[in-house]
Formats: sequence, C-alpha cells, structure tokens
Amino acid sequence: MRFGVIVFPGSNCDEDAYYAAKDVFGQEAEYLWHKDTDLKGADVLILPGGFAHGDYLRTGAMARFSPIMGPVRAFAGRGGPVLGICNGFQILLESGLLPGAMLRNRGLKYRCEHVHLRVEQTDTPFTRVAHAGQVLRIPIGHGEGNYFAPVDTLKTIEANRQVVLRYTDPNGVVSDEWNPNGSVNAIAAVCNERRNVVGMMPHPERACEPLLGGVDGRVIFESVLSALTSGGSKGPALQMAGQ
Amino acid sequence: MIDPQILERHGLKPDEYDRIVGFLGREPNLTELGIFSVMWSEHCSYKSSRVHLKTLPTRGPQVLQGPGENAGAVDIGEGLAAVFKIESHNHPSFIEPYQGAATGVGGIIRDIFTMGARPIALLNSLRFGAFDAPGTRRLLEGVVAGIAGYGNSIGIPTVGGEIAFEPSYAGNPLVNVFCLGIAWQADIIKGVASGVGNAVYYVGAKTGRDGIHGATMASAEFDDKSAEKRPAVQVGDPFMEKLLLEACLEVMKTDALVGIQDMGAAGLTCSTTEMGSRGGAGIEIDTALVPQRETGMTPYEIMLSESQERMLLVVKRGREAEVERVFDKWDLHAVHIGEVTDNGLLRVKHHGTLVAEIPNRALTDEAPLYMRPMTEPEYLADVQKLDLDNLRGPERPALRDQNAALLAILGSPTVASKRWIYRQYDHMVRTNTINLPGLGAGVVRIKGTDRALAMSVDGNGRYCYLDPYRGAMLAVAEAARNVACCGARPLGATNCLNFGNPERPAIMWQFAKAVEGIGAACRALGVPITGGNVSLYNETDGKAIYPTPTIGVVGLLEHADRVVSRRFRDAGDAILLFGEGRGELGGSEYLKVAHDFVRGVPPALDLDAERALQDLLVRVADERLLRSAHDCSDGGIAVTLAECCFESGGIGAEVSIDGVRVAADARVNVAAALYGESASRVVVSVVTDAVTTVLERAAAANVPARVIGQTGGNRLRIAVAGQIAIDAAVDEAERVWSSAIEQAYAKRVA
Amino acid sequence: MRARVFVTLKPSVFDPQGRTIAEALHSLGYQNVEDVRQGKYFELDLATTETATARALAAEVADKVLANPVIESYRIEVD
Amino acid sequence: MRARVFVTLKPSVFDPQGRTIAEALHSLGYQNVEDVRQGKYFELDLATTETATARALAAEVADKVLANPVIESYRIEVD
Ligand SMILES: Nc1ncnc2c1ncn2[C@@H]1O[C@H](COP(=O)(O)OP(=O)(O)O)[C@@H](O)[C@H]1O
Ligand SMILES: [Mg+2]
Repeated sequence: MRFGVIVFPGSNCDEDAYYAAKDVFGQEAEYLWHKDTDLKGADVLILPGGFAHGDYLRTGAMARFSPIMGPVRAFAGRGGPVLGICNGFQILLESGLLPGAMLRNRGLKYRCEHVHLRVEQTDTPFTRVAHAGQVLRIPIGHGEGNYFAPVDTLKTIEANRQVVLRYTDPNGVVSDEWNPNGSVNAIAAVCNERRNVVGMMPHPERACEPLLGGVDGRVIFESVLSALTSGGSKGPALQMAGQ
Repeated sequence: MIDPQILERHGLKPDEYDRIVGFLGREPNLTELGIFSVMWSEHCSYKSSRVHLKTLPTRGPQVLQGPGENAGAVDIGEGLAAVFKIESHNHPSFIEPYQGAATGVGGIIRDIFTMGARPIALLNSLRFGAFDAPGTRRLLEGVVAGIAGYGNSIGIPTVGGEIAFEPSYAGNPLVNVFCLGIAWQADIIKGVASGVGNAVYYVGAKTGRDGIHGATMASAEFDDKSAEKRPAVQVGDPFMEKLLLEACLEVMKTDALVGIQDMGAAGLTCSTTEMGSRGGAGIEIDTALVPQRETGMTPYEIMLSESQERMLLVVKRGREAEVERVFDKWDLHAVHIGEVTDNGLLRVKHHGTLVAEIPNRALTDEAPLYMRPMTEPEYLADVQKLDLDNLRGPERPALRDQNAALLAILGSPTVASKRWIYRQYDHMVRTNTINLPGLGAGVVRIKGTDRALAMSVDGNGRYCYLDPYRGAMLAVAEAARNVACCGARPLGATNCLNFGNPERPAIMWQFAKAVEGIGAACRALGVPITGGNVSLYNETDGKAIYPTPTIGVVGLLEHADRVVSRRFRDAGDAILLFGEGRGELGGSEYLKVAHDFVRGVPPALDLDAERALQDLLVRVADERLLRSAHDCSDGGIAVTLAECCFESGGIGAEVSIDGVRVAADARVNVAAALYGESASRVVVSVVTDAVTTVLERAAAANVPARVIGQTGGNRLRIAVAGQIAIDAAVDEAERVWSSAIEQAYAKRVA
Repeated sequence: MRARVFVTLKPSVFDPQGRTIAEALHSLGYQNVEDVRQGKYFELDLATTETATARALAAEVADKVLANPVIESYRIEVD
Repeated sequence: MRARVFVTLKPSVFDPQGRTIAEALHSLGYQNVEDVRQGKYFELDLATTETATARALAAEVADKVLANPVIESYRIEVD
C-alpha cells in the first residue's frame, strides 16, 4: 500500500507521517511536493501537520491554492481515502473538502498534550477497526483547533454522522473541562458526506510506538490498511468498507 | 569627521579608536567605524571574557568541534554527531518579549543547521523577577509565547528547560535558548570562505534597518536614556526560516558549498569577516546587490543590519546554478553578492565604489582583549554568614508544621510544575521525544539507530551570587546529573554566561570565578565545553543580576528503550538514596520560602563523588536495574520524593531518612534534613529483587547508597531520625504543585 | 492606490480573542468597554488609479483569500 | 457608542505576514497587489454617548492593552 504525504512549505509533521507509514507500518510512502500535480500512485493521502505558509493570514488559507490540491480533490472525488491531521485538517476545511472552520483555541494558547477521544463513527476508512465508543489517548499540538460550524451545518453534520471523534474525559464522557480548545460539540474530527475524507486535530502519528508513550494512534493507520486491503480495488470498494 | 560623540555612540573608547587608525594606517570612514564598532563590541569580540574562556577544557576524544565555530559537536557513534549550542537573547526580550525570545530561538536554530545538522530539539533557560511582581507576567507570557511561536512553527520540539524567579532579574530577564541537531560527521560543514574566485551568496529575508546597533546594544547597560536609543525591534519570521532550513540542508547534500554561516549579531559584517578569517581568505561584496526591504539604505546600514533569517554562502565555482535551483524550489532567491579573494581583506563596494577596506584579522584575531581588574565583591562576606541558631524572623507562621512547609515549597514558582509553560511548546513534533518535559532531562531518540540523546540546561543564580565558583560547579554537576539520571552518559557541555557590567571589578571577579568553577567541574566530570555565549552588561540602573552561568549538557543513551524518568512506576518497589545529605541550607529554596532570604554558602561539591555517582547511574540504567531516578536539587530530598510520586497515577511512598545536626533547634535540624540541598544525591526506585545488585554496584563504585523506603499507598510519609516529619496525601500535594503557576495565570489577560 | 480591508468574525461566531480582551479590560477597571471584537486589517497597495478597479480588485482578493466566508465577513475602503 | 481601533506595525517594522500574503497573491496572478501589510482591527462597544469620551477611552485602552507601543501604532475612529 502506498501512502502519499503532501508537503507544503511550512509543513513540519510530514516526516512524522511518512515515518509512521513507512517505518512503523512497513508501507510504501512518497512525499508529494505541493507544486507537483502527480500523486505518484498513492492509495491514501495524508495532509500532515505543521504551519503551511507559516499559518500567516489563517491556518490553511494559502495552502488550498497549491497545484497539488487539484489532484487531491479529484482523488477524494473518486472516493480515495484522504486524512488531514492538524494543519492538514485546517487545509481541508479551507479547501471546502470538509465542512466548518477553525478558530483560535478559546484559551488563546497553543496546547501540546495528550487528550482523550471517543470514537463516534467506525464507517470511515480511518476508524473502521476501532470500536464505536472506544476511548483513545492521543496527543494534540495546536493553537487553532477550536472547531466551528454554523448552526445549520452543525445540524447537518451531526445528522449525517460526520463527527468522527470527540474530546472526552478518560472514561469517554464529553465535558467542557476536558475540551482542550472549545470546539463546538467537542468535535475533534469530522468526515465528508461520502466518509472518505477525514480531518482530525489530534496527531495519531505521535502515538504509534510504545517508546513515545502510547500506541492509540495506530488504530487510525490500521484502519486505512484494513480498508484498502479488504476493499480490493480502491475507490468505490472503500465506501462499502466497514459496518 | 569622526568626533568623540560619534565614537561614543559607537561604544568605542579613544584608545580603541587609536588602534583602528593604527590598523588602517589612516582615519576610518563612517562605514568602517561602524564595522569596527560591531566587531569590537563585547558581544562579538568577547574582549572582556576571552582571556578567561581560554581556560575552559574543550578537548576530549568525543569532541568533533570545539568552540570557535557556529556550534560545537560531539561524536555520538555510528558516524553521527550531536551539534549543539546555547545562546542568550536577554536584552531584546526585555524590550519586546515575544519577538525578542522568538528571534533568539531563530538565531540558535540557524547556528545549528549552518553546521549541516538537522535541528531536532530545543531547550530554554529563563529568569524573571519575583513571580508576583508587577511586570513579571507580561514578560513571562510574552517570552514563552515567543519561544512557542517560533519553535512550534518551524517544527522543532522544545523538550525541556528551566525557569526561576528572583527580584534581581526584574529589570533584566534572562532568555537563554539551546538547540541541538544531528549531522553525519562526514557532512559537517563550517563557516569558512576559501578558494579565490568562489562566489559569495546571500539568501533569505531581505535586509531592512532592523536592529542596527543590536550588537552594540547587547553590550551596553540599560539606563533611562536607552529607551530613546532602542533600535527597531526585529520581527521573527519562522516560516522564512523553515524554508531556509530545508533549502540549506538540501543544498548541503550537493557538496557545492565551501562554507556557510548565518547572519546573526552584526549581520553581514560578522559573517563576511568571520568566514574570511577562518578560511585565511578575504571577501569582497557589493552592498548594492544585497536584497533590500527598505529604500535608500546606505552601505553602513546594510553592513550593520541585523535583519533575521539570512544566510551567507560560499559556493564552489561552476556549481552556482545547482545551488540557485535548490533555493528556487523553496521560493528563496540566492543572490550572488561577491567573491572570495586571497588578500585577507574585507572589501565592501557600493555600486562598484569602494566604501570599506579592512584587514579581517583587525576585526577578529586582533580585536582588543582586556584583562579587566577584578576584586572580590564586598557583599560576599556578609551574605555568606548564615546563623541557623538565629534565623532572621519572622518565619512565616504557617510553615511551623513540616507538612505545610513542604506544600509551600511545592507551590513556590521555582519548584512548582512548569506544565503551564511547556504545554505551550510543541514538545512532540518529529516523534522522537521519549522523555517529555517535566520528567527530567529531555530525551530524544535518534531514528535509524537504537540511540537517544538526553539534554538538560541548569543554573542557579542564588548559588552563584553566594559563591560564583561553587555555584558554577554545581550548575555543571546538576546538568550532567540530570542527564545521567535518564541513563545517558554526559558527553559535552555548552554554557551561557549571564553577568553584569565587566568594567566593574566585582562583576569581573564573579565572572572569572564562575569560569574557573565551570572548568573544574567539566574537567572532573568529563564533559568538555564545545561552545557557548557570553552576555554581559545585564544591569538596570547600575544594579546587576545574580551572576548566572547556564550550563547545557548533552548525553548519550546507547539504548533508547532503557531511558529512565523521575516517576515511580509501581507500588512495592524499593526506594534507594545514592549519596548523602548533610543538611546544607545555604542558598536553599527552604530559606527563601520560609524566611525570604538568600544567605549562606551553597552546598559543598566533591567532584570525584559526583563523577562516581553519574557513572553508577549510567551503568545501572544500562543494566535495566532502575525503575525511576530523580536528583535532589531545589527543595532537597523531600521535594524530590514528592516529585517522584507526582504524575505516577498517585503512587505514594514511605521513607525514613537520617537526621542532621546543624543547629540547636530541633525543628531547624528536621528542616535541614528534609530540604537541605546537598549535592550529588539521587533518589531511585528498583524492584525489590534488584536491591542487592544495585547496592553492590554502588559499593563497587564507591557511592554511598542505602534503602530508605518503599513505594506504595497514596500518601507521602517521611520520617527523619525515626520521627514522622511529613505525612501528606499525594493527590493534595500534587494539586498544589501542579496548579500553582497555572492558577496564578488562570485569569486570562490579553 | 490603497485599499483597506477589514475582516471580522460574523456576529454568530464566538470570538475568543475579543472576549478575553474584554475580560482583561474589565479586570483592569474598564467596565465601560462593554464588548470587544477582534478582526484583521489589511492595507493593500494596488497598481491602479481607478477607485472602482481598486475596489473590485480588493473585493476579489478578500473573497478569495483574505476572508473565510464560513466565519468571517469583510468591508472595504478605498481612498 | 462604537469605537474602531486599527493597530498596525510601525512602518519601520518588518511584517512577515503581509509579505507572505503578498507573495501568495502574486503567485495566484494578482500582480496588481503590490504590497500588503497586515494589522489588527478592534471594535469596542462603549457605554458612553459622548464622542470625545469614547475617543479618549479607546485611546487609553489601545495604549494599555490593544497595541504594543514598541512595534505597533494605532488609529481610532468613532462614529
Ligand atoms: N522553561 C521551561 N521550558 C520547558 N520545560 C521546562 C521549563 N522549565 C522547567 N521545565 C521542565 O520542568 C521539569 C522540572 O524542571 P526543574 O525543576 O528545573 O528540574 P530539575 O530540578 O530536575 O532540573 C524539567 O523536566 C524541565 O524540563
Ligand atoms: Mg533544575
């Protein structure tokens, strides 16, 4: 299986995502430079964390104009699995590939720490081997992860079960105290209607090895491996993957 | 044309001016005077400190690069090198905390990747005025946000640091930043210019009028009038630096470079002369070719600008296009601004007209050197007196009970958890951090190997104020001990020397003593100094800061998975103490918290015993015999034990330690046993089966060691000489410790 | 010609920065500052001398880049 | 009453955000946007009906909290 890791100027978790795919999970991986338009045969795309274009103006605001985003859009349109992590999530929001927008953390400070996340949906390619209600402990690292969506949009995404992960306490209970950034409805990850594009603020690639203090992020990678192998031919088969 | 006023504005003394005339054989023009003034400033020339720094040990089989380059380097095996250095950005951070700290981080990162190393970790050491003093919060929030803003954005984890609060830093905070990178030894590249006719390239941000005279400012005391002299603040651009970092590392892979150096203090001036001087060559540039952000800039301004995020490269002849291509890919434009010559001169042209011509060596090797007068400061004799039988009251009544005293110390900002700070730093990016901040030294694994590097920065201004020689030794010992506690063998050190005005003999004495102390400790502990930075004139209105040498030590763990952290791991483990407490309260956190004074002499340090202890720690960690290890420092063994319980899931401990007799009052004796800060002590926990082996190892190493208790329960109970002195619920103590700083800052302010 | 673009969060969007500043001001005794909203401000130097062209260009740039329509609205001034 | 405060970097201070935005606009084909400077914009709701009082209050708040006098300057409008 081949992972394509998109590198924007200012991406800084690109090597981490690449390492997770290649060294931790033993898959093929390619960096895809933002000015290129060739996805080099990737089966799954990762938009990694970082500060694309310095996050100047707004997080993700300029990255969406990169030449690579055309092919990314087309890939997503064909049902290919796309994961945006942190800054990658912000870019997917700005590109309109996912609904909503990011505001500054309500505490106004960058926060780097482990958080607890409840798996809400398991019919996305990035959560299919998790259990609904499973609580994951994965780190965050962001200053603008306060997810927002207008009331109507929020209704729609909740009704469509597009909220994939929520911030919770260690027992999986949503509470304001355990919401690290003020995200509406404690939303930590969402997917598109078709469910093949997922954006998440937490960093699963930082939680794939015991040495790093936890392995709960593995389920995200294992899910997409499972989705792609059991789905056989990519695209459409993937949609049927999972429950 | 050069009158005394102009000289004074350039911070040059009349006799220094005479030397300039001597070197040139004529009067300098204004551009040349500017160049001399920045190169001969304390900041660039080290004219007051160099004679002392020369005494530091800088060699060892592991040292690949000692002082003199952009950063030092040590051998970490498998063909790899750890490249690291610490630097201060004190003055800029006082003027503009966010940008000052941010550009400090940017500067030290450039020093590391300039050497061909990929930066992988940052640390910082901070000093502010009293925690609750007006103004502290604004500075602290700004500095922390600035470090975070730059480091997080560029994607280098901040894996640790230290912070302390003392009134002496109120008008002059310290911001010292450390960066470490990894390079293939064979690929280390230096800041040299050589090869006549090779092209000199400029790359990075455009030059503006920022920080002109920054280097001379960093060498001048603040006074009421300096508010007007304050130059335009430099604004950091971490995005530009990220592009530069990636592009430079990519260019270095091509082997088309001869040398490279960042433009830090004294900008283009310093980089051209230093590169020329190291390569025994000359450099000729045309300032009109330098990319400029503002219009109408003079050669003087261009040469002295300290605009951030700029690099100077010497490119092999015929390889220019290759280099330009890489920079183009990253949307950076490398500009050919001059050539390497063989005449040993810095020659500056502007639109082809010669505007400055100075021999490199006049600016570097032959810069003034001073053996400044030194005298022991008068305050010393008095502050070293500590009469424990007549402790100056009024003692805070709440502290009459040892439980309350422990909680007060745990809640003091120097000891309390720094989570509120390090949570603002991305400390996990690059997925290497295996000892997160707060757990001891920062530890990062090296991908592709089994190895990991541990690093710690430490310093104790109080100790150095009371005895700069011993205080500096203790700083080296503590930094190395923190590294050894993780199981890593200390390999090398870097230092940042923050002092007052060296033209005052008492300050110069403190400086010289501190350097002596660093030298003695580094020699004994086998950690040569590979580089560092000196920051003098840290004074406001004639009042100097505590003398504050900050030491960064880097150590190697052969097996990353054998890393040890401070937390207890399980109930039922044996708790051992390595080393012995002597109830030394001089300069302690206890005296500060309970009596609000800084007095006495700092703890004694036996360097051989310290070395033996560190060797022992590395050995038993490597044998996987340790479950946790934490050194005794601020707050003594009581605080150490409490910290071992914290963030462990609430594991308590039952411990019994020896009493000491340092005063007539029994309560003072108990306090001394609990909170005394005797050096060379470490609390470890081991599974009970391993106790005998560990004690044998300790005996063989000549390190005093004994079992002092056991983990378990949810309370911390400490008996002193058989009598229960402390009996506290771990969760309550942890709440005090973990929330003290956070709570003070809970109310948000813009 | 210079255009100024003001980007503000839509009224329905919670503004953590503005709220924090308002709270800080209250704690400093500025009760008379009832509410604060923070936005962004851009000065664009445009290579045109026509007000209408300048305005159109600024609007296009604001629509496309400077503001995120999900959360922000903008206003333009040209002098 | 509402006061609007515009905070901008002093002209001598480098504005990396503005520069990056300008470059991004150029690469999108907006060559006519010659330069961009980014600042902050605040809307203050003030419990006063006097223009002069409002202006004075806004200035005080800008001095104290909204602008960093070392690198920024500000301008106030009251309607
Ligand atoms: N300014 C800071 N930045 C990052 N981490 C910090 C900072 N200050 C303290 N820490 C972390 O908090 C922990 C405790 O610091 P300190 O009390 O100095 O430890 P020690 O006494 O073991 O040297 C360390 O792990 C350190 O890395
Ligand atoms: Mg310490």
